[in-house]
Amino acid sequence: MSFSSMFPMNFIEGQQWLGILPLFCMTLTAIATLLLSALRHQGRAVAFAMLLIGSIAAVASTVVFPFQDTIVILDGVLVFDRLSQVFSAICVLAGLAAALMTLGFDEREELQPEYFTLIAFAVVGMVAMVSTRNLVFFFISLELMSLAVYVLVSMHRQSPMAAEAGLKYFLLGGAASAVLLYGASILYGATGSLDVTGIREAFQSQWNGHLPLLPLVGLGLFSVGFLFKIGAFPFHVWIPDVYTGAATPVTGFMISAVKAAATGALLRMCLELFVGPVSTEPTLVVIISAITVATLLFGSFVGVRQTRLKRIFAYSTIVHTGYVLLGFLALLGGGEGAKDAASSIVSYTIFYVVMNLGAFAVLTMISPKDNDDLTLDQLTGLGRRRPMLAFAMSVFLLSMAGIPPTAGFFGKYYLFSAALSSGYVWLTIVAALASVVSAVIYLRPMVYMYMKESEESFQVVPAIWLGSNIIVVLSLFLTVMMGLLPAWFSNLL
Amino acid sequence: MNSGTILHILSAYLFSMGLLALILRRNTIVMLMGIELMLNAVNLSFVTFARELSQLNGQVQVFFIITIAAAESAVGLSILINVYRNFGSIKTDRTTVLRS
Amino acid sequence: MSQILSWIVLLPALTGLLILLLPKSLEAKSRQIAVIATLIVAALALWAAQAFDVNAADPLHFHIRTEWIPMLGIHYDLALDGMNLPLVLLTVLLTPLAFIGTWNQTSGDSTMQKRMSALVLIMETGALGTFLAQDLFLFYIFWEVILLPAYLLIGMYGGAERMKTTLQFFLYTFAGSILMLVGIAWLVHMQSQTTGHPDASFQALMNLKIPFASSQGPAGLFSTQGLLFAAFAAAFFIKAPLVPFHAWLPSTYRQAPTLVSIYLAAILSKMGTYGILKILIPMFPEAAHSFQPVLMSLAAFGIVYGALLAIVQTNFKTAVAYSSLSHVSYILLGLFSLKAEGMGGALLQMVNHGIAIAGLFMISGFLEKRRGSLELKDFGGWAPQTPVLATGFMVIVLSTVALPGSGGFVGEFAILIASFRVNGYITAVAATGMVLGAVYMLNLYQKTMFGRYVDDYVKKVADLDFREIFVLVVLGIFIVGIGITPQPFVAPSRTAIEDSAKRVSPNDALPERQAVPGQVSR
Amino acid sequence: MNLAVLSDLPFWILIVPLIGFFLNGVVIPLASGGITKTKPMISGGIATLAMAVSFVLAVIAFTRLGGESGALQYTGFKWIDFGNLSVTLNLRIDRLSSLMTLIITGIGTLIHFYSISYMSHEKGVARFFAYLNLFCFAMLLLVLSDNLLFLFFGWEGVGLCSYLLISYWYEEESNADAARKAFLVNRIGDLGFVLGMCLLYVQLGTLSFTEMMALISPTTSVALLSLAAVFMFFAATGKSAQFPLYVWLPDAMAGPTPVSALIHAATMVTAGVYLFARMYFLFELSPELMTVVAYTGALTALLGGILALAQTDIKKVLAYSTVSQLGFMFLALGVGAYQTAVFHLMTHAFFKALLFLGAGSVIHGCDGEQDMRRMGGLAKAMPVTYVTMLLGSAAIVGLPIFSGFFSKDEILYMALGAPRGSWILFGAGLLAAFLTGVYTMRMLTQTFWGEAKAGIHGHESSWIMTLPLIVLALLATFGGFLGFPHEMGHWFGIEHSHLLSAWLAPVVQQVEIVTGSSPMPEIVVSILAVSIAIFGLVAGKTFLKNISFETSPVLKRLFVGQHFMDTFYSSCIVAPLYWISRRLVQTFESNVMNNIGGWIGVGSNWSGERLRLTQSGDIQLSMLSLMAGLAFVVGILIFWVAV
Repeated sequence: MSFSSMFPMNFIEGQQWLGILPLFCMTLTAIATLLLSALRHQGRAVAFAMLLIGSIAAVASTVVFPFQDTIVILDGVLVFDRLSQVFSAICVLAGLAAALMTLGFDEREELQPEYFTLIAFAVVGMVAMVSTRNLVFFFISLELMSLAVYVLVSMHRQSPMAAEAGLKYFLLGGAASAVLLYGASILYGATGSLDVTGIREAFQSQWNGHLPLLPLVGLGLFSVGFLFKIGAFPFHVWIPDVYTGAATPVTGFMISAVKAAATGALLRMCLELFVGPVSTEPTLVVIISAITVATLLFGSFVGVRQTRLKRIFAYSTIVHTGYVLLGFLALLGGGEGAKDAASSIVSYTIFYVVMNLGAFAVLTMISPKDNDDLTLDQLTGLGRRRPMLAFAMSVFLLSMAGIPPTAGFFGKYYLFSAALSSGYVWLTIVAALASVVSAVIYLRPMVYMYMKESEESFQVVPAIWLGSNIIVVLSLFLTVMMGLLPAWFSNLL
Repeated sequence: MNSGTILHILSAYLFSMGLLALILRRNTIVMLMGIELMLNAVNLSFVTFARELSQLNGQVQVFFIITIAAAESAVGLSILINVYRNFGSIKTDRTTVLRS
Repeated sequence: MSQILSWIVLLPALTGLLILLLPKSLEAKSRQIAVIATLIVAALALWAAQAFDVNAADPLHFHIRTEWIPMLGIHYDLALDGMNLPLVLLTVLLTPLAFIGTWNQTSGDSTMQKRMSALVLIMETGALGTFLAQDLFLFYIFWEVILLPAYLLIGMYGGAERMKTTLQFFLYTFAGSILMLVGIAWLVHMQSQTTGHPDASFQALMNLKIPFASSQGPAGLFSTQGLLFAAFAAAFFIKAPLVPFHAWLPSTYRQAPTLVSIYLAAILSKMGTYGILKILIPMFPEAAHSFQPVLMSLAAFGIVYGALLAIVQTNFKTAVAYSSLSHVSYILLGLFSLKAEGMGGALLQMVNHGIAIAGLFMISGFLEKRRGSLELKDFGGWAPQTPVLATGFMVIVLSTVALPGSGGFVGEFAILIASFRVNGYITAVAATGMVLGAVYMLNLYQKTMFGRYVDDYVKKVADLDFREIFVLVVLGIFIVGIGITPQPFVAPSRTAIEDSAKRVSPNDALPERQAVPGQVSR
Repeated sequence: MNLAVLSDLPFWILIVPLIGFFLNGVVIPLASGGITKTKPMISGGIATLAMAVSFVLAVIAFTRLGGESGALQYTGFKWIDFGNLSVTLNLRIDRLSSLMTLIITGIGTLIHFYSISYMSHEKGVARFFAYLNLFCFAMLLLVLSDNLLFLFFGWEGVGLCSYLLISYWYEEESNADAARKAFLVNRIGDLGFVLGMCLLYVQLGTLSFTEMMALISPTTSVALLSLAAVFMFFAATGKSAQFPLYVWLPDAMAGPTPVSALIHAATMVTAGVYLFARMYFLFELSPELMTVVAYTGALTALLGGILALAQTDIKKVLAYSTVSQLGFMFLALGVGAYQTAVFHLMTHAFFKALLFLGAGSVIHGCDGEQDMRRMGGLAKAMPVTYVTMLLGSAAIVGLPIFSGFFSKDEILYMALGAPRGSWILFGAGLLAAFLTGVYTMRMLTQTFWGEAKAGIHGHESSWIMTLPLIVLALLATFGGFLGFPHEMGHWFGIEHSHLLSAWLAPVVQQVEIVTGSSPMPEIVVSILAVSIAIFGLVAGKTFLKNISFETSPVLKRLFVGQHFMDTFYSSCIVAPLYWISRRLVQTFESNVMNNIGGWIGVGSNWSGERLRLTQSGDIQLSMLSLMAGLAFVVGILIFWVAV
């Protein structure tokens, strides 16, 4: 009995290997780190080294073999195309960055070396998530990612906050996943297919685009799961608490990688399901418009009131979810705006990931020992004491506020432009006004860094960690470069 | 009412019960069970649909879901232990350090 | 020299970044570096100005056009044209003067000097870029570049209420500009729909036919052109500001450090009025026409309103702030007249107001430095002690009250003539600003310079030093020069503005002029 | 004579005082190390020289104009040419301008010369002479400009110089107040000027006098042009201190006396008269307006005369007298006697400058004392001043052969005989002439005659001051013969006895009185006027000499210090204006505008706070929120499909 007959792998052949490479690399990495982090000495370093190598290999594979057309494996359980490559790369890099900014922090806070393993597993889940058309496989990869992140959140073992955050995330996330899965099952029941392409064909052939209640409810439940993951109102409830409770680098990982993966998967689903001949259900558009407006307003108004930095970023991410939803609306609007909308969502995600990683790298460095729940007051005088750090932080904040010439500005402009092209004038105006309110969210830390007199001098001595510094510098460079030459970064699809 | 409809209603009922458990109960273990209940309701739904459609496809998915559910309970229980270590309780009204 | 405009625009910001990176030991030299850089920029700009040919076939001089974001049709597109030439010169001349004139007020903390110089230089880049941009999107980018340095400068070095003030300033201006951004996105989208390839340059966008509901009032506002007009107007009216949008102005001008007040009032507010002249009116002519009565009324109201409020202020700087509001409203009145002479007068008035308000804020800086306060009750009887200050102040006062022979008169006269052709009643209301303006300016002058001194500090007050005199002399030369021979100052912009006015008011000429018999000769 | 100066006479006449201003304002202070160190002899010498040169040039221009009725032109530069707005700076000397130029530069030279001594005790006198030269420049621009816009340049320029000179002693708050008042009241008038100018430009497309004149006769829209005329008249009431805007002129006496003589008597205040004479073609479009002008003039003449009665300050007497005399001029303008108004303008310039300079000499001699009640018996101490003042008084009262006699009689005659004239105007004029006699006599009596008061020992001024007095006295005495009435000229067999009229005829209109249409002949008017003036003198000598208006509250309220107009303005205009402004600051601006940001802040805080409560962190609540969202989505879907 030959090997190939024992393990019939001939369903994957030729070019398909290239497609599966990133997933493969990350899986290997995850397993390897799991094993190696058990080493008594240097477990952390070895695990990180493995993760570094694996991630680089994964990203390199997407860069070296860029796809022009789609590679389908197992009838669409795995799909590799430009979209999955871009989002895989984003997720892998964001995971790597989160790992990098943890160097130093993990020793101080005595995090377990399995930290890197969990990141690797989460990234595997993400890569799978953005590369599938199959609803159940999507659920499985989502859970792979989520389970790893639940543990990451609770990992800060001495911290009750982390424990509570982990619990909360787990319970809410579990419920949301169940809802999503129920939606998948209803969709399956209505169309007889678990594959998005099949569902789409069923939509077209059976109902000519005008869906009856059953598939609509299925779609609705399925989207609720997504909306939960990207944190749209009213499914955002977990975000502030979980982001606050998790260790700072973990929050950085969630805010960048998890969000990007969810966005990427949603983008794939929308593109496969709706764009093209199938017209979007107006009901869905109405619902998502309402959710978009609510998300934008809620995020901005409540964010303004926050005094703890991680909460500030939590609400900031809710606002950003609102912007992304604006892009999805433009996508659902169909027509010629859809192509632009997709590419604007991709650009926005990239810009968003970069600036958030930078900001969290700074936060990691200035977070006090044992209690990394920074308040605004603790920022007082940072502009004088650590001008470069404060400057970098300011750039990231401004980028999030969307002030040119930074990445965030172009991200926002692309989205607005796409939304306008699809005719959402009033929604865009609401989004624009919300961005004025949310600007306050980002300006307040600057007020503390630069303008407040520091009566009691800044308590926390910022750590100087190489990994975080690298992330800060890289993010700073990229944020500004994306602001100056956005065209380089926005034609990836 | 044919058996399929009854099963669908049952599945929806179970799902709702799971959700209600999450909303109404403060004991984390019960909430964990709620999640399991929801997943099982989905399983039921899948099986029923697969049967109605005369497909094997849907029925097979259940195995995956069961596996995931198991993993989820494992992770969930470990999180519960962690919570218990930190708070000395697994009631959600005791885990309040994050409230602002 | 083909890239001269790039140098003019980018040199200040590059110098500013360089200054930010200066080591501690060199911080004290930051102002010198800044002044040298601004002088180089001024020299370059003056060279470009003298090479400006009014009769050139291509109105865009030193045109630079490079693709920037091809996907959205955005270009790096700078050119000197008739409309921006006066404002560019205003900016490049006022920046070094502002530095020199406030030299003694920024002494002290060398880090503060460093940061202030750097941020002001970045603002100069923003202003110059805004004026020189020939691409709507680029215009917006430079427009926003201003925002942050201003925010930081006021917040870091402003008065007691600086944090509240600077946040208010930021939010107002940001709210306006974000709406403009939406407008830009929409406009560019429409352009690309029509022609098939996106192009955000002014020239391309000018050719766009934007639908407008021709009826007056709300229906017009909610048509495409009306909404676009409103989006752009939001940015420009807040920045300028037009009266109901001025809430940020008094406290901002008052709380900001002198150098920044000068910049805000003299140059930044011109960005708003320039936007109206360059974009709002020619791009949305029907909307502009339709809203003209409302806008002119608001402008006239603003003139009176600002003046009335200036009269009763007890603080020098606040009074100057409200006077600026009143005078900017004159500019807006001229713009909204939609007549060539009104828009030309407004452009000239932008320059005049820039010079005069810079002078006034400098005077306020001189007074504050010497007295440590700007409350009017602390002043009085300075003229015998500081004759040079009194003289310089008088010259600026005269321009502010639009005395013939000062620059202020030329612009105001052209504006009133144009406005009169549209509506006599509004003009009559606006013209009362002449009287009210004299009331508050003479009040200010009298309460500081004339009368008996309040206590003995006056004996110790020193007259202006060499730098301060230099600045006032330069400003004075421009005030009088423009007042006596305005034609050279308006000639370059004539063609551009007349073309622009033709878009809004075609067939606009005084019919009686043909009836004038031949010029009576000697 | 091919000198450049002579080919561009208008330009050089104008520019020489400006050079003087520049020298005194910049060069000399720099050279002497600070403006306070400047010497009166040097500064004054330069300023006077500048004026003298200008005067010589003006005389040359006058001779050049000679017989022909043309004008000397100077083509300047294109001031502005933009859109439909096009104005060129041209200067033009015609016969009217030439006359005005001679008055300004001639009297200006004398007053500059006089000031050298008068201001000799001042520190920083260069400032004074600089302002004075600047004033002459502006005034010359006013009369030389060939269009309304540059006339306005001069018009505002003289206002500025007036402001600067009234506040010359700015250490006194009251002086500064007076200066500001003068400037602001003039500005109110100028508002009319600007609006009138706009209206004219919009209607006619030009501001040049010659072009406007050519356009106005066939023009159609008379109504708007008449409105422009109304605006112009309003401007003139401000500048020429007519009712109701005369209030600034008495206060303007706070400036040094030569300033009062030059600006507030001889030249600037007559700018309104000049404007009317220059633009008679516009004003004649609206006879109704001109009637109003005439009555305003009559009212002002009376009012000025009455208020002059009660003054104790010698300069204020003269100030109100100026108001009164300007009223005469407007009376003449109103009835259409433009030449007569200019004639009175000229004679008034002579005798009022003389009187002011004489008063200045008295004040100088009394070491700054201005209160007439503390003077007396100065005739002996100051003989030259006394005699010249006497001659000036005779002129203003209108005793025969003195200049005022001719001009005032002509006005009275016109007021009666002209088509727009009436008995009321004539009676008011007569009454004003009577009042002139009274206050002049009161002033002479209190100042020069009677007993010397304790503490005041006058001394005669130096020759620098008395020389101008003598020259002006000659002019005040004989200047009237330039306007020798035709009627009387016929008796002496002189064809064109009214030289001034003959000179001005080509450029300034004059209403014709058809022989016999007047209720009484000119000679009767003269006799009546002279007798009533003498009656006034007697009344002033005997009755009013020592009446103190201070003691009676009623009289004081009525006469002293024009309280009623000032009260009216301050309570009806200034106070409401300030009230409105304060209310705006306190209510709208601080509560509304400044708080918009605050309200948004409060609103967002409020909503943020409320919304934050939903964010309690309770897991069950979070679940509820999740389920609510789920219910919303499914609910809408069901609703949509069901409906």
